[in-house]
Amino acid sequence: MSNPAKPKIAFYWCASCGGCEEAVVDLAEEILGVLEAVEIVLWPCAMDFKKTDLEGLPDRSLNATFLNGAIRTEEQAEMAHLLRRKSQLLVAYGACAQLGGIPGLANQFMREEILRYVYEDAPTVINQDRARPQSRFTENGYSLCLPQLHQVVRALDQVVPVDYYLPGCPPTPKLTQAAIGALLAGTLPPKGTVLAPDMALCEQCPRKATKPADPRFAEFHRPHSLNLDPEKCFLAQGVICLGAATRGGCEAACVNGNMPCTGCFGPTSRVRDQGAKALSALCANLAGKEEPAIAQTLAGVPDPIGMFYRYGLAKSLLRSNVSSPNDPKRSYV
Amino acid sequence: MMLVTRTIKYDADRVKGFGREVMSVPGCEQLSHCIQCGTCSGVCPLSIYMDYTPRQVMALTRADFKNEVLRSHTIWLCASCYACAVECPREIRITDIMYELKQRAIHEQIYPRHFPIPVLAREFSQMVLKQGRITELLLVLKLFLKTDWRGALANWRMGWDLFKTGRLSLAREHIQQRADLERMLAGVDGNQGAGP
Amino acid sequence: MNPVVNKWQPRIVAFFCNWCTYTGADLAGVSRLKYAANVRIVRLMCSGRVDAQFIVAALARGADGVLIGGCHPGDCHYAEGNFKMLRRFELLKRMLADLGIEPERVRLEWISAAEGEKVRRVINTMTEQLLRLGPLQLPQRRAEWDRELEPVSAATPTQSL
Amino acid sequence: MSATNSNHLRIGFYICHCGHNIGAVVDCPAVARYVEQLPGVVLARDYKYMCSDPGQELIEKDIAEFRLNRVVVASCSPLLHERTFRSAIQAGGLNPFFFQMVNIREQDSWVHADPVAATEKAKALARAAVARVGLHCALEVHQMPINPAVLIVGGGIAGINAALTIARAGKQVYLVEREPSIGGHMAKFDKTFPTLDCAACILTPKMSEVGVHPNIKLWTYSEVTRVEGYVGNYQVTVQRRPRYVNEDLCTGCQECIAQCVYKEPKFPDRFNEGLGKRKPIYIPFPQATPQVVVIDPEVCLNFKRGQLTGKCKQTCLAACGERQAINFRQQSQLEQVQVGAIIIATGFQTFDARRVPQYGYGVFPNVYTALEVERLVNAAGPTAGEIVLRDGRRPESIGVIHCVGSRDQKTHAWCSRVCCMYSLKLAHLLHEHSGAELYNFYIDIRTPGKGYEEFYDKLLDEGVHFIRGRVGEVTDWAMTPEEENKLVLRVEDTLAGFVRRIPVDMVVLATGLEPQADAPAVRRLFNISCGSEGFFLERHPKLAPVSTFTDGVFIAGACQGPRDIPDTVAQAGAAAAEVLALIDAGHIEQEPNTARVIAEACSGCKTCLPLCPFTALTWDEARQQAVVNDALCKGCGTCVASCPSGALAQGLFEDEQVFAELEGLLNDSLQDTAP
Amino acid sequence: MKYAYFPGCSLKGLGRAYEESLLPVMKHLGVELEELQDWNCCGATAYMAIDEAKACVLAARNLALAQAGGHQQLLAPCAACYLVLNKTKHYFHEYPAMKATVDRALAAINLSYDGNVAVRFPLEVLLTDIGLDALKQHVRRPLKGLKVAPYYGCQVVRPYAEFDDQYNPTSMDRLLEVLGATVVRFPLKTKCCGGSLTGTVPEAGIRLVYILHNEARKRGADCLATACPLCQFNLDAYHSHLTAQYGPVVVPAVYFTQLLGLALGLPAEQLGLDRAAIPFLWRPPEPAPPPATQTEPMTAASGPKYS
Repeated sequence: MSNPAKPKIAFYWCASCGGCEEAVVDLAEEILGVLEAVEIVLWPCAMDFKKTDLEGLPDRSLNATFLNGAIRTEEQAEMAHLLRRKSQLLVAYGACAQLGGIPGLANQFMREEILRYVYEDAPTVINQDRARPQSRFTENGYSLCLPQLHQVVRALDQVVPVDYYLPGCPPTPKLTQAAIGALLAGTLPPKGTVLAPDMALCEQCPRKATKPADPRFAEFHRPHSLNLDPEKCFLAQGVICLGAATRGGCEAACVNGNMPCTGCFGPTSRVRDQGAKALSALCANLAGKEEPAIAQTLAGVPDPIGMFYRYGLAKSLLRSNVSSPNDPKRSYV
Repeated sequence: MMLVTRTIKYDADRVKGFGREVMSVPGCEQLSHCIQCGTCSGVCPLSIYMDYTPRQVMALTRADFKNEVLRSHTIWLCASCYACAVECPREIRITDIMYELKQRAIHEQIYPRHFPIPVLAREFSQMVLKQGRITELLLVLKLFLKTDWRGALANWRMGWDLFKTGRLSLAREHIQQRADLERMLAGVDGNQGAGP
Repeated sequence: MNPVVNKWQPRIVAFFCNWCTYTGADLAGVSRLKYAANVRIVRLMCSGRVDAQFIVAALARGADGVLIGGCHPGDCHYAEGNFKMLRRFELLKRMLADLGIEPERVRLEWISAAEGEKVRRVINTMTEQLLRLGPLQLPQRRAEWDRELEPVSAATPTQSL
Repeated sequence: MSATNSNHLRIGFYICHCGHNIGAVVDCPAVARYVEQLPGVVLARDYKYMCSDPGQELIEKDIAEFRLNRVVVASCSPLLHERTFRSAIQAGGLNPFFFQMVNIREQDSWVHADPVAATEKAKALARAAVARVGLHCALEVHQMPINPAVLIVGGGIAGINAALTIARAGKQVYLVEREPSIGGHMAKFDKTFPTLDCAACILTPKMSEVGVHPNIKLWTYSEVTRVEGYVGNYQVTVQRRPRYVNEDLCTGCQECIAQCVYKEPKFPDRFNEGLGKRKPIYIPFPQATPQVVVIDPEVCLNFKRGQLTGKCKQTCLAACGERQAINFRQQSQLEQVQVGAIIIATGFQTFDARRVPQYGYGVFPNVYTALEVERLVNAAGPTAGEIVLRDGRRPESIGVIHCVGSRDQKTHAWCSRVCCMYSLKLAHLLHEHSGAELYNFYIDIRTPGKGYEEFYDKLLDEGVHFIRGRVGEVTDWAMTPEEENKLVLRVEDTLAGFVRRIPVDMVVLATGLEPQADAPAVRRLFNISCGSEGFFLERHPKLAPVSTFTDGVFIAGACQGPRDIPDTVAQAGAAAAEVLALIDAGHIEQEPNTARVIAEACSGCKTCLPLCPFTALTWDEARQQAVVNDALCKGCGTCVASCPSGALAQGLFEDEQVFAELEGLLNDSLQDTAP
Repeated sequence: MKYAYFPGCSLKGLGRAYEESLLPVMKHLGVELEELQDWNCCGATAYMAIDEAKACVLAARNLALAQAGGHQQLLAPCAACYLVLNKTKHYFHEYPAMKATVDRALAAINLSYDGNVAVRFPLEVLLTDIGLDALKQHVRRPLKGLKVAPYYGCQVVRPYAEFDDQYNPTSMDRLLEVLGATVVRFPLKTKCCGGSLTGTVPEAGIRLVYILHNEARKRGADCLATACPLCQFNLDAYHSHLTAQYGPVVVPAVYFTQLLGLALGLPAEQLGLDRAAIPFLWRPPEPAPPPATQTEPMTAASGPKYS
C-alpha cells in the first residue's frame, strides 16, 4: 500500500507540550491536501507506528521529518539520531526543537535539583523512603528500562545536524504549509535557514505607529498588573515586549490577542543570543543614571531569565546554569 | 696636641639590609620616600640636644648605618610629641620609626649604660607586666636607684612637694586580674617587628 | 584539588573604551606599572558599544572573568555611552547570578585616561578574586556534559551534512 | 572565525621588537613562528623597528611580493602608530583598513615582568587580530569641511601668543578672557627671570596688538558657557558679563574714575593682590587691554548687592558726558560663534598659603605670598616699588621659603618648577629695593633652563644666604633679645647639620602652582581629561603634548602643568601650529567607524533613536526605518550594541569582528595545530 | 549621656587633681561616667619603646573591656592614654597582622574587640556632645579678668585626634572664652612639655618647661590651662628648678577642668586646686543671681532648647 511516488514524511515529538502537533492539525482542510500529496510514515500522536518499523526502513528513505520538542532524555536523543539517519531532510519544528523552548527553562537548575524537588521536596510529594525512578527495573523476569534524564535540555541541532527550522510556539499553519509546499516544489532555500522572515516583529506589528520615539523607561509593569490599551505599543505602556528582538512571521498573533511578544520565534540571523541582545536594547533606554534608580526600575523585571530567555535558554550562549561542582549550593550527579 | 678621629665611613661600616628591615615594619614603610628636607628636625623640640638630627637618623637608617643609629642619643631624646610625623611632607611616621629604633637598641643591649631613658622604659614595662598599673613613686625610686641615686637626693624638694600635696601615694596600684595579663601576653611574640 | 588546577591561571577579557580606560591602560604601560598578565584587552570606541552578547560570548568561549572599563560618569567622550553600559550591567549581573555565575566574574569599572594606577589595581584585584573563585572554563564543562550524548551517537552514527 | 573562511585570506603578520622595549620581554621570533601557522597567515616576520621607514617599506614590499590582502602589526599602542601603518598599507596598494594593530608594548611588554606570560599574551592578542582582520572590509575615509575660525580660552601670555600667531596667519580668532583685561599672571610680575627684563615692557606690546588686530575678536569679562559639535565644526556660546560700560564708546580717559563720589580708592584691588585699593569704577591696571573701565556692582553706590538702585549722584555719568559710555542697565549677553578648533589656555592659580598654617600667613601681617611681593616690588605697584611692610616697617632681614604647597604629600606632591627661579628673582629684587639681608630656605635648588644656573650663581655672588632646609615653623615667640618683635624661622640647616632659629622682619612664601579651581568644570565643558593632580591631560606626554583626546581641542601653558614663561610661549606656538595645520588642510578625515542601518533588516522598532547624543539617528517616515546621518555620527557604537535585531552595524567594529576577536583571544587550541 | 571612663594611672596619682575636677564637672553637666572595670595601664609611650605589639595588646584590653561593658564611647582624659588607645585602634584597622595578634591575645582571656569603641577626649565631649551654647547656660561665675594661656600639649591633638586642628587647636580657647576668661594668643599651645625627659634628661626637659612658662608670662597670662597630667606635672612640679635656673618665670598651671569647675560655681576646694605646688589663688567674682528658667542641672539632650 505504500506509494513510491509520494514523498514520505514523518512527524515526531520529543520534549514538547503537543502544541506543535495541534499546529499540524490546525492546517484544517489544508491537511487533506497535504495528505493527498505526501505519505505519512510516522506520526506517533495520530497513528500507530513502532520504532522497529522505523528501524526497518532503509536509511534516507524519508524525504523529510518534522521533529518538534527539545531533547531531554536518552530516548529522545536516540530517536533524533534514528530519524536523522532515516531522513533526507530534518526539520526542527517549533521553538522547542529550534531553541529548546519552554522545556529549556529547566536549564536554570541542575538535574539533581530538579529530581530532588520533584521526587522529594515538592510540597505535594509524599515519599518517605525518597524513592527515585530507576533507569532499569526487573520484576519477575520482565526487565523494564526508563530513559535517563540528560544533564541539560538541548535544542535539536545540539544533538544532530538540522536542515531547516520552523520557528514558533507553535509555528503558524501558514509557515508550516509554506514549508511543506516548498518541500514538495523543491524550492527550499539553502540549508540551515529559518523558514520565516529575517526581520523583527515590529515591522509587521499593528501597533508600530504608536511605538514611542523617545522611551525613557522609569518603571515596568507586568501584563496582568494593568488593563492594557489594545491599540498602544506595549513598551509605551511600560510593559516589556520582545517584538523588536524577535523574528517576525507570527502575524503578531500575541499582540492581536493583546499580549506582548515573548520571543518564541527566536532571534534574527544577525543576533547570536536573543536574551543578551534584548537586554542590551531594553536597558539602554532606561531613565536612571545611578545604580539605585536603575535598580529600582529593573525591579520591574523580577525574572530576567524567564523574561529574555523564555524559549531560547538552551540555545543561548551560556545554555544553562553553570554553577561549578565545588559550589556548595549546587550538587552534580 | 690636637686629637683627631677618623670620620670617613667605609662600606664595611654598614649593616646591609638594616634600612630595608626597618622599613618593613608597620608604620615605617614611608621612610624610603624621605627627601632629607629637615622638616622633622626643624619642628623637633629636642633636636637641639641631639647628636644626630632626626633627618640624619632617617638618612643613616636608610643607608644601613645601624650602629651609628642605635648608639645615637637621638632616639632616646625623642619625647614622642609627633610634631615631625604630622609635618613631614612625605608623611613618614618618624615617631614610630624612633620607637622601632629604640626597640632594636634595647633588644640588642646597645644603649648608653645607666642612661635613664631605656631604664625607665624597662622598669615601666616590667611594672605594667607585673601589676597592670603604674605606681609613680615606686617607678621614680627604681629609676633613680638604677641610674644615679644622687638624682633622688637632688629631687628631694620636689618629692616633698608632691607628697605634701598628696600626689605621691605609697599604696601600690595593681589590677585584680593580674593573671590575665600573663595569659594575654603569653601569645604575643616579644619584640614583634624588631626582626631577627 | 587536582594538579591541573594548581597551574591554572584565570583568563580575563577586558572591554575598554578607547578614550578613557584603553588610554589609561596605555598610561599604565608608559608608567611601567606591573600587573597580572591574565587580562586580554579588546578595544572599543565606547563602553556603550559593549553588547551584553559580547560578555556572555566571552564567558561561553572560556573567559573566567570579564572586565568592562569606561569613562567616569559625566566624562564619556560620547556624553552618555557609559550610562547605557551601566544600565545593561545592572540587569546582566542579576541574570548571570541566576545562571550561577559569581558576581565577581563580571566587573564594570570607571577608569579615566589618567588612572593608569587604577588599571593596575583593578586588574590585580580581579585576578586575585578569580584565583580564589577557581576556573569557570565553560567550554570544558560543556564538553564534559556532551559526553552523555556519546553512547547514542556511537550506537547510531550519523552522517554529517 | 576566520579559520572557516580563511581560504581566500593572505595575511601578513609583523611583530616589532621596538628595540628592547618589546624584544626584551616578549619572545618576538617565537610569536612570529606561532602566528605563521595560524589559518590564513601566509607570512610572519619579526623586525627591530616596524615604525621605521625600512619597517614600513618591508610591509609594502611584502604586499606586492606575497599578494597579501590583510596585514596585522604587533607593536605599540594603536593610539600611537595605527595611522602610520595604515598609510604604509595604502602605499602597498591595499585598502588601509585591511589592517589590525596589536598592542604588545603599552599593554604587554611594559606591564608584565614574566617573559613567558608576556609572550603567551602576545600570542593570544596576535591570534585575535588574525581572526579579526579576516573579516575586515574595505572602508572609505569621509572628509568633512573644517571651519577656519579658532576659539582661544584664556588671555594670559599663552592665549595672547597663540591668538597673535593664528591671527597673523590670516585666521579669525575669538579670544575669551574671564578678567576685565587680558595679561593674566604675567601682567602682575615685575621682572622676569633670568634676564630680569620688565614683564610689562615685553607683554604690553603684545597685549595692545591683540587689542587692535583685525583678525582677533577679544571678549574680556566673559566666559564660555556651552560647547557643541565636533572637530572642524564647534558651536560655542560665550557669556559676556556686564561691566556697565560700553566697550566701543569708552576711550579709557578715566575721567569717570576721577569724578567718582568716592574721592579716595577704598576697596581691595584684586590686581594688586589686595595690597592696594581701588574705586567702584576702575581700570584694572595702567596697561589694561582693552582700555575700558569697569564698574563693580558689589560696591558701587548705584547698586545694592548687585541690584540697580539708582541711589547715587552718578557723577561718573556726568564725567563721561555725551559719550555716554556708562550704562548702568547693561545686561549680561550671550554670543554664539562657530569655530573649527579650540585652544584652552586657562593657566593656573597659586597655592593658598593658609593651607600651611605653621607659616603664619594671614596671622602675621609680615608674611607675604610671592605674588604679593611681585606687586610690592613693582614700580607700578601699591607702594611704587618701595618695600614697606603691612605694619609700615621696612625690613632689614627677609626669609624666602621655597616649596610652599609643592613637593608635599599633604598639599601637592608635584614640584611647581618655577618657584626656585622666581624665589631667586624676588630675593634679588628685594635685596636691590631694600638692601635687606636675604635668606632662601630650600629643599633643592632647581635651575633647569637657559641661563638659570648662572642666575643662581649671580645670587650667591650677591651674598644672599641659602639654607638647605624646609622651615619647620614661622613664629613670633622669642628665645633671645634679638628675636624680640621679629618673625622667627626654625629650620635645620641640613648642610651644617644642626637646627637654627633665624629672626627676620619679613617672610615670603614661594607658593606653588595648582590647577584653576574651576578646571574640572572647564574640562567637562570641552570634554577633555585631567591628570590625577588636576591639570589638563595631554594626548601624549612627548608626541602630542598640546593635543587632547578630543580632536580639535588643544591646550597650552600652565593649565597643562606648571611651567615658566619661555615654555608657555613655546607651547602656545606649538598649539597655534597644530591648529593651523588642522584648519589649513581645509577638511578633516573622519574615521570610518560610523554606524549604518541595514535596510533589509531594520524593523523600525525605534530603540536606537533616543540613544544618539549627536542626533545622528533619525526616523525616515517614508521607509518607516531609522537612518544614520554619517556627518553627525561620532562612531561610539552605542546604538549598534542596542539594536535588538542586529540591524545596525559599525565600521571597524562589526559584531562579527568582535566575536572573531574573542574567539581568537580565547581559543588556545590553535596552539596545538602547529604544522 | 553615658561614657565608659578610663582614668589611667596618672589620674590616680600625680594627676589626681585632674580626676578630682573632671568627675564633679561632668556630673554637674549631667554626663554619666562609668569607670572601666579592672582597667590596666595603657602602655603609654614607654612601653611602645619596648614592644609595640605588647603595648597594643595592653591598650586593646581596655577597649575590649569597654566593649564587654556594652560601651560605644570610652573617655580618656589623659593625653598619653588617649593617644595610645587611638594608636592601637589605628594599627588594629591598618595592619591585619597586628589585628590578628590582638585578637589572639584577647581570646586568651575570653575578651574580644571589634574595633568599634570610640576613644573620646573630655574637650571633644564638652564641645561636640554637649556644645558650647549648652555649656554657656551653666556658667555661674564667669572667669572675668582671668588671662589664660591655653596649653594643649602634643598628644591631645597629634597625631590621631580628629576633633581639633593639629597645628592650631582652638577647642580649649573657645571653651575658656565661653567661661568668660581672656585667652592670650599662645603660639606654643601644642609644643612639647618635655614629657618624661624632665626626669631623665633634666637639662633638656626642664628647658622646654621654662620656654612655656616664660612665653606665657611674657604674654601676661595669669595661668596655663592644661589638658594632660604629665604636662601639668612638668609645668608645676619643677618650679623650684626653674626659679633656681631662670629666675622668677613660673605661672600657675591648672587643669582646664578646674577652671571649668570654678566657672560652673563648684566649690574650689572640691576641684583639687590645693594640689598644685605653684598656688593658684585666683577665684572668680561672686555669682550673678541665677536666671529664672534655670533649675536642675541640665543634660546635653535638653541642652539646645535653652540656647
